[in-house]
Amino acid sequence: MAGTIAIKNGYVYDPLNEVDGEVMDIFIKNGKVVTELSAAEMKDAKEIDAKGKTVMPGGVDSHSHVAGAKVNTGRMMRPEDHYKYYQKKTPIAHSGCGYTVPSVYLGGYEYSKMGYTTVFEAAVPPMEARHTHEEMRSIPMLDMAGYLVLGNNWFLMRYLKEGDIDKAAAYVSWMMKTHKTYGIKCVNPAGVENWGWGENVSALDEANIHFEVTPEDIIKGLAEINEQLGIPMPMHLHANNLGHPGCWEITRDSLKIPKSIKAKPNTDVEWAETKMKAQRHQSVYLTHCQFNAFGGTSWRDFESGVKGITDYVNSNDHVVMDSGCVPFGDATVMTGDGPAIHDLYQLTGNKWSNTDVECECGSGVLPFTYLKSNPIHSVQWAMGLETLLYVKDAWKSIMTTDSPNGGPFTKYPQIIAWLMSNKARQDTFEECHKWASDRSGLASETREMSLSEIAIVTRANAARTTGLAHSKGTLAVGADGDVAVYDIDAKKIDVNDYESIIRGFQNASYTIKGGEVITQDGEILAIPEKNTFYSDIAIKADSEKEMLKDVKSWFKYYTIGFNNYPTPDKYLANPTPIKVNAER
Amino acid sequence: MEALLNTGSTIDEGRLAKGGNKYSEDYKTECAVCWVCAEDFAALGCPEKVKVTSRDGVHSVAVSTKVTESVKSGHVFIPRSIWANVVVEPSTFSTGSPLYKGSPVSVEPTDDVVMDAEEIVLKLYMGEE
Amino acid sequence: MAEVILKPIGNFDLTVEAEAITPDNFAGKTAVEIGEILIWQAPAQAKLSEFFSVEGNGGSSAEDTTITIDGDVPRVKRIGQEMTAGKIIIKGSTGMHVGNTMAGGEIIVEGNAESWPGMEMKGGLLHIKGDTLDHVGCAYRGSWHGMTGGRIVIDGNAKNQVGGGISGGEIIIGGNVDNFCGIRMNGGLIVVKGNAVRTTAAEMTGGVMVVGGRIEKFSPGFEMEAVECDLKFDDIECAGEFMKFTGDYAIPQKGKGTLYVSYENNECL
Amino acid sequence: MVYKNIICPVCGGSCDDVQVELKDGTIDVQNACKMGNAKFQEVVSSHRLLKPTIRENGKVKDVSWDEALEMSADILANSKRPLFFLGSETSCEAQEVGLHIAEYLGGVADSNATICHGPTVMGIQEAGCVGSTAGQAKNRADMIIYWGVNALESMPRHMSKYGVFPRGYWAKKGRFDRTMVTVDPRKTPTAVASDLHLQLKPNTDYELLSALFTILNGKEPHPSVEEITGIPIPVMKQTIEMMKESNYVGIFVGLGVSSSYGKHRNIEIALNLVKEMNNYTKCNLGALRGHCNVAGFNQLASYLYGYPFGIDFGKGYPRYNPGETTCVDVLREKDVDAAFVMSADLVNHIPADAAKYLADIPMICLDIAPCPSTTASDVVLPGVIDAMECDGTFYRLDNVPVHFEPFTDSPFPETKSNEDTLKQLFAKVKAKKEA
Repeated sequence: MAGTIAIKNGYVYDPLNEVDGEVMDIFIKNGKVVTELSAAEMKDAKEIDAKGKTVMPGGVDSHSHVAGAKVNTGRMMRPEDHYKYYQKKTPIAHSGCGYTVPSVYLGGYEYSKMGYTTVFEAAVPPMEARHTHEEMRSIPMLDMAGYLVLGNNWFLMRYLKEGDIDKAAAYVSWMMKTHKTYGIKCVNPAGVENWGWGENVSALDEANIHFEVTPEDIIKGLAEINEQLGIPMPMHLHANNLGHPGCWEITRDSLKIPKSIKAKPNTDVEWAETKMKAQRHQSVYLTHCQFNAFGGTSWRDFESGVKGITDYVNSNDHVVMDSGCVPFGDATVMTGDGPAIHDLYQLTGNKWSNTDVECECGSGVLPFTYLKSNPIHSVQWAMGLETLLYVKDAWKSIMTTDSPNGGPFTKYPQIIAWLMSNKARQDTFEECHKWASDRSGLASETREMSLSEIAIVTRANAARTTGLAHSKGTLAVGADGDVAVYDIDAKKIDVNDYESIIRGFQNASYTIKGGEVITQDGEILAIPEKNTFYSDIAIKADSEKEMLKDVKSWFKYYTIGFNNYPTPDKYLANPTPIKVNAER
Repeated sequence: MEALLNTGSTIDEGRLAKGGNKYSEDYKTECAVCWVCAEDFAALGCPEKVKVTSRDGVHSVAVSTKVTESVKSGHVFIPRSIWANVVVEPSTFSTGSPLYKGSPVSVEPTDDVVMDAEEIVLKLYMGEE
Repeated sequence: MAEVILKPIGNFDLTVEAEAITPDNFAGKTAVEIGEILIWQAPAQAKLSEFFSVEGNGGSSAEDTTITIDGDVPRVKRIGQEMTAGKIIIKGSTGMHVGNTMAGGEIIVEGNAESWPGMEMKGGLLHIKGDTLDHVGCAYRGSWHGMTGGRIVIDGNAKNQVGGGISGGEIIIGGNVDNFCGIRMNGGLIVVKGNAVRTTAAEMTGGVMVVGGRIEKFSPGFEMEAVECDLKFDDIECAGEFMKFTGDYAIPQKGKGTLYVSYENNECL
Repeated sequence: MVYKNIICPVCGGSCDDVQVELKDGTIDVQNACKMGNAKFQEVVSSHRLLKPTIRENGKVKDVSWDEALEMSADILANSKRPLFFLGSETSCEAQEVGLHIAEYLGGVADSNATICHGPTVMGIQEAGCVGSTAGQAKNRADMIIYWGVNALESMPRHMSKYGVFPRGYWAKKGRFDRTMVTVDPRKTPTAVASDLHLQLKPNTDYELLSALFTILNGKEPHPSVEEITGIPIPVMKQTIEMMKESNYVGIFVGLGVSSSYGKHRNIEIALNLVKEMNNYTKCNLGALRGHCNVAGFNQLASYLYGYPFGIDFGKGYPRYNPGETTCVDVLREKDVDAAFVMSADLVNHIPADAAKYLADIPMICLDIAPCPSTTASDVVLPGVIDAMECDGTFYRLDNVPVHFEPFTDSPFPETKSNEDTLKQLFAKVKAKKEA
């Protein structure tokens, strides 16, 4: 029977269901987790012996750059990233290449080999949404969704300036449907529009040129709209001043803005039977905290500013964040924050690509190598780990590298090892620049994450934060049958032998998607069907009509016609609307 | 005369090519033409037709002449087409792209017939007589 | 030293990729075993013995192994790729990528070589007695880091992009070069004894380049510093008077490279 | 019946405001340029290729679709190293299937980019590209530079839709709010329409850009550059000053930069200059892409396989090295033994040595009208016209994808689109290989 499987006797880590390493059997029928399989069903089912192995829900990456215009710019401009790192075709799998910016097939396979089954593309420029979807459609093995970049959108800025939050909300709901995207992404609010003139903004109360809205206006506006509409996830924030020494303060202050806004996700979905409440309660999701947590005032007195942010996160409950870890080595820096990448160009003189997107947003791409011998990079490495280790409640944090900004997602096993093993961290301190210990607090941090906490920061919380925990990030009855089985003996694990942790998480013994084994020990066994999620927000027809009148009249500033602007369904692999009931 | 050959679109070349009329007389009239400046035209003896030959001397093509103010002495222009490409330098300098702009050629008066596009394929490329 | 003699006998209608022909790979193997090694022709792999007769066994190590290719192999690519020791003698012309990323040992090509000889070479000696085409000792596409060590000697001419991104080692061209010799050079030494067409040392940020002949079109971003006589770089001597330029100033990093140009042949500069 | 908002499948401008009216045997087209109008007429033209043909003993004869596809599959399955030239006058969807076949057979896949803006992409690989979507220049630019491109004749609506004339959000008065400069060795209509024409000597773009960069860096370029380029240094200085004093400089490059002596290095230094110019003012660069979906192949091939063109699947994984794995070079070096050419008149566009070899080897051509490539082919498969007879995707000049919808159907019951034709071909190739 397709999608029916029994995974027996593994140590199961399912934090949303409060299962912490107990030896259990997991049963999946027709792609969904069930309590048991009948004897007849068992006869047809595939059976996996997970004895002595670790079983977790399939990994969920809530912030990764894997598809779309700027990712492809990275691919196109970096043949030197690809020629030594490739995979040959097999009878079922396509070939591919690329280390920090893998081609789509290779990217899907590599995530899958690590036990990941769901990935969110972190930035979809509306006008380029067709492109992003085209790529996501081609990425095998993964369920996917994308965040729509809205923090510098002309229409929104004009509505916010006018104080018309209802029309702004109507616009957002229309845009989500029009471009089949999932959540609101806010990148360097107000600053990227200024970059259209080669400028930026540097303070929360600094209005940008012409549109005269401030970062604060935009953060507040988008967070309100997010909850007014009932979008599954919190507003996804890439704060201002990213990558500038001292930026941690503006980041913390940005987090204060939506403090009083109550989370009101309002989706029409069937929830898996988790013991914990699987719905999010935060009103802001700060992304790649490390890059927004620089301390000091210049590169000379640069230091970690992570603690200033994590202290705030520890004492407030409306914030969740991902880390943006830096595992050293080659990376490709890419973001919707065009001016931030220009700053990096000025620092490095590297190849640099930039694409400003008319009326909407922008982006920048730059190859980058993090060196252990470099003082700044070494501190950034420490900071990435601080962002996870300093947050007391793992349910407030998610592990990412902001792939490929801090490094490619293929380095996740290495990061897990650093989180689980103080020895791994101390050994790295030995190898890297002493600023890592002098300018951060990591050297004296002794916390070692448990496998359960790893399961939270690599799947359970990513799923809950994104509002997808009704089916992802858990093995509760009713959840999707996405499972990772790692060759890690939870009872015998010695965190000082961190190489074995890396090996264990690098190639899952089995990656199971919808109840089907798709990879085994790093080999691709099957290419499953995949879904693409988007928020289908129902609002009052009248509000939409009024808003569209404005949009149509302002559309002359685009170079594409209104009728050719939307993203048709055909660009999505199994388009899967998540119904959102803004009207209720 | 030694010259640098520039090739490129003209609006009618584009109109005829995109309209699928590469085997029309109009296309030949538009594209089988070598543009030269008045000074070079005079130096060549005001020929109606010229034979343009590739740097290696292997390939040549007869085309009509047109006097123009748009190019300077020593430079000639042929609209992007099969006539031009017969004599474009095939080396790509390890870039994949031949020298469509600034290809060294020689230009001399000729009485040869100007072939149409199909004849070039059949006679020059497929070796039919 | 053991010598393995390969004589081309196969059908080379499509080019062959023979990165397997290295002393490292042949060492410790008998002639028969060497004949079993697979090489590529288009998407198919075939035994070396289908393309070459093999005579002689490999030595005990790469150092002890000399490979002689007895004939012209202009359609065989990648000979000596990644070799670390030993010697390859090609008694004719060879295809692209000879000595690609080689780290040690010696390759002698008695005829010509096609493009990309010694791409991103790390060490050893690559000596081409005839001419070659583009990208001698150059970085791969998109990379700014070319040859880092070793020496490439071309007795004849080279074409474009010689030593692109070179940061160490030496390239000595006995004849002439065309475009972009020393493009993005950031270290190491390039000596061109003959003439250069244009864009010489363009985007240079470090290292030293010497042009003994005439430069047809000089790179605009260089400033003259001094005139020096009889240059010497270890065992490499360049006799005569040279104008010393620094540059290239047409690059964000600002040039800290040195370009010596023969005074006698470039008086107009 | 009148159809609006039709996307034009001719140049990289991807104008999406074309209006067509299809009557009995005629088509009336509004808003398209001369080239666009000509292409729309293909839907009703008398010379349209409507039957598959094969060449047998030098004679061309009509065959059924099935026979033509069988013979095509035979050629490809028996080839040791086929070349797939996946032309830009069709959809990404069709190109994608072509890439999959090339991967499956271990062939070489290339597209028009290689003989068009391939060097531009290679320049981007050396420098990165600071650019924007087309609307940025429309709304903001007060200085426009056309470098090595005759926009008026190669992309006739560029100046009116994107570059010079449109009234933008800030550039409210269109042409009057902008300074227009053209750099071209020819005095083209575009140059004539400009405020300043730098008529440099052919093959000296690199030297001119290098001198401009040197000036931007506060240094004096070597005086020989005046003789080399034919442009006086004071004019170069004036140009740099004009750029620095502008609020937004939009530079558009064409084949004059990327196809002249210097190739990708010309583009590289242009891009380097643009990057550095952004320390003074806003400055972006974009390429004018000649064919409707030439940018699409670059995007598609990059995301599917990591490289923008010239992909060699010989070793079972993608490899890329222009000059080695690119169409003109593998033909010139006789390093392929069969060819599949789709939606591009390759024989017309490549130098004689390469064209001759292409005519020598077994060749399949998919196209809509008779042209040198169909003449030289062993099998001709009639093409379906994208954006008129089927839906699909083009990427326009600024890499923004557009989805096009047809206003009529494929004239062939045997196929709905070129994508469909290629899928049928792939199935036959697989059946032969796996038999």
